[in-house]
Amino acid sequence: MLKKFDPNIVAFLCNWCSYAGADLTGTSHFHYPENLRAVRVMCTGRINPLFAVAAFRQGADGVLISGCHPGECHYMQGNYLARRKITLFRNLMEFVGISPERLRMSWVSASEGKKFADVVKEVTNKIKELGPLSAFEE
Amino acid sequence: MINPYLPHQAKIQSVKQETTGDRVIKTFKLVLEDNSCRESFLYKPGQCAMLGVPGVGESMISITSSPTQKESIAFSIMRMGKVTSAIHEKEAGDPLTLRGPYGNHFPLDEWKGKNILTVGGGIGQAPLSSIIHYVLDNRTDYGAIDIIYGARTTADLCYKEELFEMERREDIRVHLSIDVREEGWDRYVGFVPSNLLRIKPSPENAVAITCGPPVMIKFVLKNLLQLGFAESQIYTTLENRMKCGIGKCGRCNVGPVYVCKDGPVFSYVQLKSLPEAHIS
Amino acid sequence: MDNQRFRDEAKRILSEGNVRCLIGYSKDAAGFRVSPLFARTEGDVERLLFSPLCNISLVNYLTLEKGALLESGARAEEDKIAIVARGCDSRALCQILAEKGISRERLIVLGVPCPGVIDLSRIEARFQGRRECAEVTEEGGAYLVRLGNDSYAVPKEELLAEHCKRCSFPNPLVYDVLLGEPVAQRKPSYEDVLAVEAMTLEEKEKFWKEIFGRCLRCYACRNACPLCYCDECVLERLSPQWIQRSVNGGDNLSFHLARAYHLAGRCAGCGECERVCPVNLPLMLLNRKMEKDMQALFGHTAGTDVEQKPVFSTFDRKDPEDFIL
Amino acid sequence: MENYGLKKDSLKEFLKTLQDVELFAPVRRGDVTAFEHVSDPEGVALDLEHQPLPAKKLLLPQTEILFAFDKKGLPKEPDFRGTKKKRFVFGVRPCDARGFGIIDSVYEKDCPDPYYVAKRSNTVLAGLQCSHPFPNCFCTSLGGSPSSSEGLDLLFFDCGGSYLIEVYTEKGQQVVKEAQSLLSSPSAEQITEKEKVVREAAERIQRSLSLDGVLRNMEILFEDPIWGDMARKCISCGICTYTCPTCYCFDIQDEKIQGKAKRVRIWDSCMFGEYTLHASGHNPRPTRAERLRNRMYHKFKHNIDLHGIAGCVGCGRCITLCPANEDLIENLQSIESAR
Repeated sequence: MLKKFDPNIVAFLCNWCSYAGADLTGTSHFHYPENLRAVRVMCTGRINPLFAVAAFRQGADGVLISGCHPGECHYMQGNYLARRKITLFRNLMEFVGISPERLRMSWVSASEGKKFADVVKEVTNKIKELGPLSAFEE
Repeated sequence: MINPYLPHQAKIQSVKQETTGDRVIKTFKLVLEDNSCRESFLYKPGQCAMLGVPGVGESMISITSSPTQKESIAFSIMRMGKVTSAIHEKEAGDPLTLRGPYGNHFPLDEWKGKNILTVGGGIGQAPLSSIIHYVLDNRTDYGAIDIIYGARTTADLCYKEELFEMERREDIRVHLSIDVREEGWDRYVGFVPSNLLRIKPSPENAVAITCGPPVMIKFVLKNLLQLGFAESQIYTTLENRMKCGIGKCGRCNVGPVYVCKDGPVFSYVQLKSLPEAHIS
Repeated sequence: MDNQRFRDEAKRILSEGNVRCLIGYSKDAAGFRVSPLFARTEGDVERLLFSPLCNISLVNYLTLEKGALLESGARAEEDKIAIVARGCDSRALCQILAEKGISRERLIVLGVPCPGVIDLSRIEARFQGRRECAEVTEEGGAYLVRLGNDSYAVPKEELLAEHCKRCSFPNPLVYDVLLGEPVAQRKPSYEDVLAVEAMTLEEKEKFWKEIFGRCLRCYACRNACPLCYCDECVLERLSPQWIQRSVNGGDNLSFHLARAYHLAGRCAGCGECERVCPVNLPLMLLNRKMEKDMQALFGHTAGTDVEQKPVFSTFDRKDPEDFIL
Repeated sequence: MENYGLKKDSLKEFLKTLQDVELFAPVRRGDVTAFEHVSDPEGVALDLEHQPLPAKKLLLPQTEILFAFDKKGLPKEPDFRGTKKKRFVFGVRPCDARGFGIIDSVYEKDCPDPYYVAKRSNTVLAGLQCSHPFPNCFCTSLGGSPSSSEGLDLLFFDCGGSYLIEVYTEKGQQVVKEAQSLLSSPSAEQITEKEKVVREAAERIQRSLSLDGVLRNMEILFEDPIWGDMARKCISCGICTYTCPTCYCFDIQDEKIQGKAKRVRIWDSCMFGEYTLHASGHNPRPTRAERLRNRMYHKFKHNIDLHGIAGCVGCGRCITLCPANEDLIENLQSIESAR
């Protein structure tokens, strides 16, 4: 029997919104898949796509980057800068044969516990559909 | 065939923080886990060993204990790069890997009957400490012992308690220094090479061994010659980045010699024949 | 290109006193190769030339000559370096200037309108085994190749370097002296990129796996790149170590993603990465893909405006975000 | 020495006949060829000119796992032999085979390297004589030749429609035995033809150098500004060292994927600034000039002093592939004429 595919998903969460949102998801008992490994960052603007590359190389099947809604960045514009970088990097991923669906972004505020659960569900389902990431194998 | 890259398991017996400040030095005493390894790990003062943290990497470190100290093998390590930082995180009881010993050693048998002078600076005292313990444990084989040692500040002095204790001994002379004046310090203030000139150890029937930062070594060598030491009476140790420890990986060469297997101990005469050593 | 006028200009520049050297080209004694020349004296200048064999970008030597030159805000009274720049090199200089990685006051740029240069491997293959000192000029859509007493006319497209066929910036944008008349611009085309884009994900993965699988990680592509001028490269970092040193599919892919991304919105299209690669990886495909998308998504073209902000340190509220949940 | 004739169109069949060996040979990868494990000899591509990497990589792989760590951090005893079968490497350039001899003097002596030694003793090297040496070849200046048998177990000579195979070792004989039915005694014509290709190949070498003056001048040139001038074009990449059949330096790194750690060794290059960089930030060879000087001294002085042979076989790869046109021969000539 084939072993059920249980994806590894790494999430880089903004300290000021999505990380708190994820906390709220837990305390509000919203259920979401357990495939997520969260890494707290001070702002999505701090994220270099190399973070995603390293995560993929280390066995992540998908990466989620979640930050503040447009206009609500604690540092004014970090999320806008992140959006640009990730937009371009997804194109690069697709160009070398990695589905861009493996690198997702979301805007989740500190009060959106429910939304965070929904995002994780959607990302996880999509990665399950895509199957394990093979491009980074030796 | 023996696999020289395969390390032995060692356990940290104790950790002692030697210095504070931004360049922390800790002394790690290690015991090899396996009995037969313990018996076959025979080293002499001056030799080095590869210490490793699995998954992080290895670093070549000089052995600071003397083979006469049977209970453990000691290494004084400055927190510097990736591996030394990982080692600094370790505590007594934690495992480390060890392979070696590597390189040549100080010719202590040849030095029997001679007066011993060590001139050290900072972490450079580590291999000299091995000599000092060896000589003290074979005290009657050697003549007078002079230890000149200095660091930037008292916080940067290694082996403080031990050296302060040695200062009180009759059979050994210890000359400590720091670079800048500090309250409560009644010993010499100034650089190690100047302290050497001030003390004026006699070159007669003596050998001088120096180890420390390159710029200190340069001036110590100059001053030793000025004091009348012959080139054949002066020894030092070199260090370079190393990976294999057995003269294969290539990077630690100084001209035609490999520090890992042909060194780390060199006499002044040998160094002079190596233009890449830049001693003159 | 009038090499005599070129040398006269070079002499004038070097005689100005505070110029440390002029980085240009000279012909190697044998064969088809042209090497960087670091001219100081009138004698050196006599060896200077520009010809279709000048296939090396010299911009990288600004970094190699002395890191200090690239420090922004360096004092103007310090010595200058003069450099020969083709269209793409001038574009690279323009991008570095926009990034404030170089001080304009310390540079003297001899711009050369460039109708394209010869791919060394093509001309060496075409004249296999010939080691005479070659002389090449371009005349009416063909290269005139002189080898000893023989001379040959070879159609330009047969020897032209691949990246030159797609160059839309043949004329220098940043220069102090322009040597020669501007040349006709080629229309930008991305057929090579479109061909890869048309593949399925599986086909792309296979295509790049074979390519990256060949990579030796010699880092020539990085070291030759005029835009790779960081003091410390991310590839050398040990903690955190973003890219492992092992040479295998996964780590090579990581390396090439990092390289391509770091040049996104910065690549000047000089083709050095492809030229130097000992295993002929088509690295410009990645750079050009980034160039094309930068243009389409953010209206950004690298190296065209010294006042331009780096693309990733600016944004537009209306940037696309259809993938964001 | 035994010798045989083999029809050219029987070559693939000959290679297929070798049952008890793992076959390694050059195959096409893009527009270059590379030595790889070959399961189907049809894929063998004997384009030795566009072959950036010599066969060195088969005995000294670019990335080699020294050992893995178990969960407790204990090293697991490695199997450095890799394969139980004998390896048969076909299509080795004679210069590259001589390169192994130079690596041997470091890797087989004075604390032998078990990973290398195991593969070395398990490998049969079959050379292909260079009938048409390449523009930058200068093997004849370093004691070799396009027809050198040094370091090889057998050597194939291209005699037009057939190969003449010379077998030099017991190891080589063992392998050839299996394909006996395809082999014949060489005809008188084949032997004459072989002598002709050997002679002509040597005549086709276009470049040469003399090391006498180089050695003498290296004694006095260490601090000379010549090294700065020489290194000025260099871009500090690893091409000259990676593609060299005699360069053997490596880096050791611990790498961890999903918590599984292993210790690997990877080719390294003395031309990289990081190669000698201490953790303290001190670098004994901080600029290109010191690094190029070290490479030249290592190959053309220290190796001769230590092992009696230059660390170069004259394959010409570093010249052909250098992105900055550093020309080893010209550099050596400038050392020779410096004083």
